[in-house]
Amino acid sequence: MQPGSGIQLFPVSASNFSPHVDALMAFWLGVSLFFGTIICVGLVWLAFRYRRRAPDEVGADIGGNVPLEVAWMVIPFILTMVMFAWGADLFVQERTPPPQSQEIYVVGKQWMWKVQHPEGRKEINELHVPLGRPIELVMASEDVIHDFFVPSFRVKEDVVPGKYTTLWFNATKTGKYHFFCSQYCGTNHALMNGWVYVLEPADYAAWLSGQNSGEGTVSMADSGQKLFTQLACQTCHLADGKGRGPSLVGVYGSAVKLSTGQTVLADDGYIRESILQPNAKIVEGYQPLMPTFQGLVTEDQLIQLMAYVKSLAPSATGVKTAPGAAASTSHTSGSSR
Amino acid sequence: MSESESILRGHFRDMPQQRDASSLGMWVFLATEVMFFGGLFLTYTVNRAAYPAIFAQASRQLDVTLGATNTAVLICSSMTMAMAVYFSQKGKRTALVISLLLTMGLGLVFLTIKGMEYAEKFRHHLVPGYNFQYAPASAGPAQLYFSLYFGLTGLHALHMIIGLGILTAVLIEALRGRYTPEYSTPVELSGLYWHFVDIIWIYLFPLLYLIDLHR
Amino acid sequence: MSTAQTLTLPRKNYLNEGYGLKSWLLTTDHKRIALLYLVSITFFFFIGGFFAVLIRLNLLNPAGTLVSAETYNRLFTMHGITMVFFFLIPSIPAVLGNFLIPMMIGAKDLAFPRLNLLSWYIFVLGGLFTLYSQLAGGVDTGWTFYTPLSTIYSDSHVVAAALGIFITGFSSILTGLNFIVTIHTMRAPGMTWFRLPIFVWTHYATSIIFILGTPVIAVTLGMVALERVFHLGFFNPALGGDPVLFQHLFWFYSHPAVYIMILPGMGVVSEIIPTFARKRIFGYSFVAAASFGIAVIGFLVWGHHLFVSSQSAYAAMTFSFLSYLVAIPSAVKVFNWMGTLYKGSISYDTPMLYALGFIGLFVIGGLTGLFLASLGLDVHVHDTYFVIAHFHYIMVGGAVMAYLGGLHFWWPKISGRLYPEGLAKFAALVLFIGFNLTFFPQFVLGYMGMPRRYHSYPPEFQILNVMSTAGASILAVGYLLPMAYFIWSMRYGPIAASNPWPATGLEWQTSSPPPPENFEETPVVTWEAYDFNRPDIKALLAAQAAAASSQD
Amino acid sequence: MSNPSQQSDHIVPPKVYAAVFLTLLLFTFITYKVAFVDLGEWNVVVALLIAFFKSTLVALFFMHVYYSRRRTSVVVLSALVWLFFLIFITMSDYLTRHWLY
Repeated sequence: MQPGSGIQLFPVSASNFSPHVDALMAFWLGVSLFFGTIICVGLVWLAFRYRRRAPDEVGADIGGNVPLEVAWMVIPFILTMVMFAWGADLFVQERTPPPQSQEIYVVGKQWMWKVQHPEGRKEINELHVPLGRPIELVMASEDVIHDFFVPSFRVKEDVVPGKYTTLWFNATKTGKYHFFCSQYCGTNHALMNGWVYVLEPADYAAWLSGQNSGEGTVSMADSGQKLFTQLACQTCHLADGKGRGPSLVGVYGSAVKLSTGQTVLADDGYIRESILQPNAKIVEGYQPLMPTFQGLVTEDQLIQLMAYVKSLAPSATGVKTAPGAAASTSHTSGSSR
Repeated sequence: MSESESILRGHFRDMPQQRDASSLGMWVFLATEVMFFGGLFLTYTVNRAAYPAIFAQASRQLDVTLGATNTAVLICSSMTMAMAVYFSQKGKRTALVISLLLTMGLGLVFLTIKGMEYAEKFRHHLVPGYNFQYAPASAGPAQLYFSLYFGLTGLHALHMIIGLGILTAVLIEALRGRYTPEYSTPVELSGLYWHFVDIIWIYLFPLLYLIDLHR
Repeated sequence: MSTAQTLTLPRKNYLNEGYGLKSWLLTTDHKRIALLYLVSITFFFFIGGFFAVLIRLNLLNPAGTLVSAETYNRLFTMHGITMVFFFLIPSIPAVLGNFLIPMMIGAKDLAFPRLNLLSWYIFVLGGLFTLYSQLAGGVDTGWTFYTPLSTIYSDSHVVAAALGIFITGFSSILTGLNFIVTIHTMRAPGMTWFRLPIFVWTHYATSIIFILGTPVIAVTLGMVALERVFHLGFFNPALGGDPVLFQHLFWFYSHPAVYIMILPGMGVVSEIIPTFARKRIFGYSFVAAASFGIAVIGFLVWGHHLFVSSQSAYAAMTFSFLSYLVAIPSAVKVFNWMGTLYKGSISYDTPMLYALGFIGLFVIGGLTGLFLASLGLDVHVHDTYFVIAHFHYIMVGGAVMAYLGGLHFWWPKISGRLYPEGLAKFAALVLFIGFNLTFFPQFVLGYMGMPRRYHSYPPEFQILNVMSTAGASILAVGYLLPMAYFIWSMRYGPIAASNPWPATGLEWQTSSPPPPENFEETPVVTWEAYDFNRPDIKALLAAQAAAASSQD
Repeated sequence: MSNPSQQSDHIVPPKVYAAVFLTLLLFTFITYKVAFVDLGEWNVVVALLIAFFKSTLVALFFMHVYYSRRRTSVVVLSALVWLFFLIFITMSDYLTRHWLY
């Protein structure tokens, strides 16, 4: 997106999705041009060919033609089904991050974007990502609905308060690309944008470890552990499971049995709801004793706590998510709502 | 016939056409009403599915006996309303007036009991937006339950009050002897409305009062 | 029409039966109520248009320096609210539908004339609330009122605006109720269902949406207002509510509302084309049934507004599939209009120009809608200018063109006068060019990635925005012209014959303007719709031809 | 069906009203009692089925749908179908959010 380059018809193509979206666009543009032209030229031709030649002339007495009606129902139907299937297939890909995706956390608030990398580096209205690796953005909002939109990647997803939404892409071209908030979010909506920097993996690694504020060196899981202690979570959630609350070791990505007999998957949304609406789902064998932390922890702190809970997964190495478990959750890791 | 001619409005051809139009109009209006409540029913369904346990717990704050009593009261009033229609069709003016009075009386009983329930909620700090207090860890969803409780029953009560107003107008005309076997459409239409309000309550009672009482 | 000098206005008609203000404000005549609506929605159209002009001027410059961001957000919100709820939704149904449906079916009035007047007063009351919210400082939530922005974070006049729409909703409901009952019970002898003009069918389908959709938006905006005033939690995640539920409820009405705008437009076009092609409409029963197909399927597609709102992927796929289905009845209509032209006897009077323009623009709007229904593609263009362009092609290119076409077509009936034909054709052309220049560049802008509702934007989008603003200024002229010559014609226009085009509908069987009770005596229908081989039509054609040649 | 004017004027014998009335009261009692029996997820289903049965009785007999022309039933059914659209389709979003591909 170089400014001032005149009228372009297609934006820069810089992710794994861009060629697919452009191909779909080109296909349907072709179909539309074909039919649009037939209809418009046909209209003009008919209007000219059958122009009135005498003031008292009347048109032919034709009521209709059923085979013709069937034809112009069936042919558009088939074409639209092609379009439907193609679009749905692409959509499923867009909503299914590969298991080995690298997670980056994004928090939207009026009117800025805050980004946290698991290794600890934070940035505002900028997003640095490595080239050629699937990146999954886990996004939360502190206030209203925002939307993270990178035109050059052809990806977009709303950032909805009260839940996590995700978006993934694999950047294919180094450079600097605009991202926008594309869900109207109040006064300075138009200013809530920034730049994605796609770096070579080596450059990205250097950037990650680069000299930032002192905070930058603490990983999110470590920050989360500190919070866990500060908020006195560990007094109930003992690691051996003998506390008043269930043990959190290995809980992330597992199936949790509830007091109602239902089983739910402990995904991002579940962890989030358990902190903010603790009585909504009670783990089997435990009492609804936990107080709510609604209003006591910020979105930033919540995702740090989450990173810590994730790091407690037995198979986890360091702060990385247990592969498969996290990524196989449905696109929206919301609660059951 | 002179009576029904004065009742026939100028743009209709005859009485059957006018009656047909009025009746269809009322039914179409009731279809609209179903969707009006529908938005609230959807909100209820979504939230109850999200917080089944908290909804059940919060519903314990309602008095099931009062709710059941009110259900019976409304069914009785529907019965008397049905009889009012019957008597108006038969041209029995006194019986019609008595049936209407009974219907309105039962409606007032319903609203009185509803008012008692509301007063209790005010005393127990269960009114969202006014004095809501609840166990903090369940407060949000419980407040949703009570918002829906007041929203649904309040909208229902509003319909009852409007219904009482309509019945008052019908009653006045009935006392004047305006309804005959040839012309009883207003009684029939207000009956349709009254029964519709009853139907709404038939759903509200189990949805709001009878959530998992066995727990 | 050249026989004008021999014509005089009917001695007694609905316009001269009374002159005082009271005779208008207390009227129960559907024709007069239609004119009350005409005046009120024209007022709102110019308010909404004024906002649009300011929006376009602000976007001339990437920095958006004409107005502040606060003002800009209020401008596009009020543009949307005014145009959608106070112009487009009532436009064709409340003006043309109100005026024509009783006449088309051979009735003296709608089934409930007083209810009809009441619905106009409700409309005005709702309009006053909205005007108040605008004058008091405006609303900045977008016309979509998305929560929790509207319920918690916006500090503008949300409650007044929501109440205005809530109230106006009842006006729509009463209009729809009146139409349905009227069409069922008030048809003249011999006017069977399949002799009804397509205009009546489309209004029946529209009324279904009025009846079954409008209450949902009313209760939804009621909840928004209550939540805002009493801090309830329906849509507030901090209290356990769900902001996405609002979107479901909102679009359950607001997507079908698009069909409220376009279906009556299709009805207008289905009257104009047979008239100026002098030929029965091609595939009558298919065109009629397609109206119902659009109304019903149109209720099942709302979730395509939620493709990137964290909706379930399964629901998204279902909604995408159903959105494609709604394309089929729309295509049926377009192809049948073309079939009607085939072997017709086509003249290019102004209404016909609007109808042909409608088809072209509707095809573009419809086809681009299919881009948006495609999930993978929608993810990229959702909430960009592509969407803006698409729905303006439907709502302005479609609904407004049809509305203007309909006004031109029935103006001789409504006013008893003719407008200047040459000027009218010129205005139609100006509108067509201005419209395309305004909105076509926005498709490109959208695919390039310019999000909607942006007060300022990166400089690479400027050229297309300037083109769009240039087009808008042409468009504005195009709207002022008909306004001017319609008003002029009411006093100075040549007097119209009762059936000037001529057309086959019952409304043309009575004088122009019609008498207060529409028909001297109740008509009896013995013919099918759009039958130009009727003896009376043939005779009229011959007489007109003779008059024209004698003048030469 | 032939003469709508007679249909809308149908006089229902009070015996029918009484029978419907008693059935309604009986089912109110049943739904109240059943609520105390643990049927798990089925409690709400039973409660709604009883409510549907009761409301159908009211509509058919108190509101004369049973004796009216078919058009009335069509209006009633379309209201129910649209309510179904609203609730069922929206819930199909909520209930499938956790499904995996």
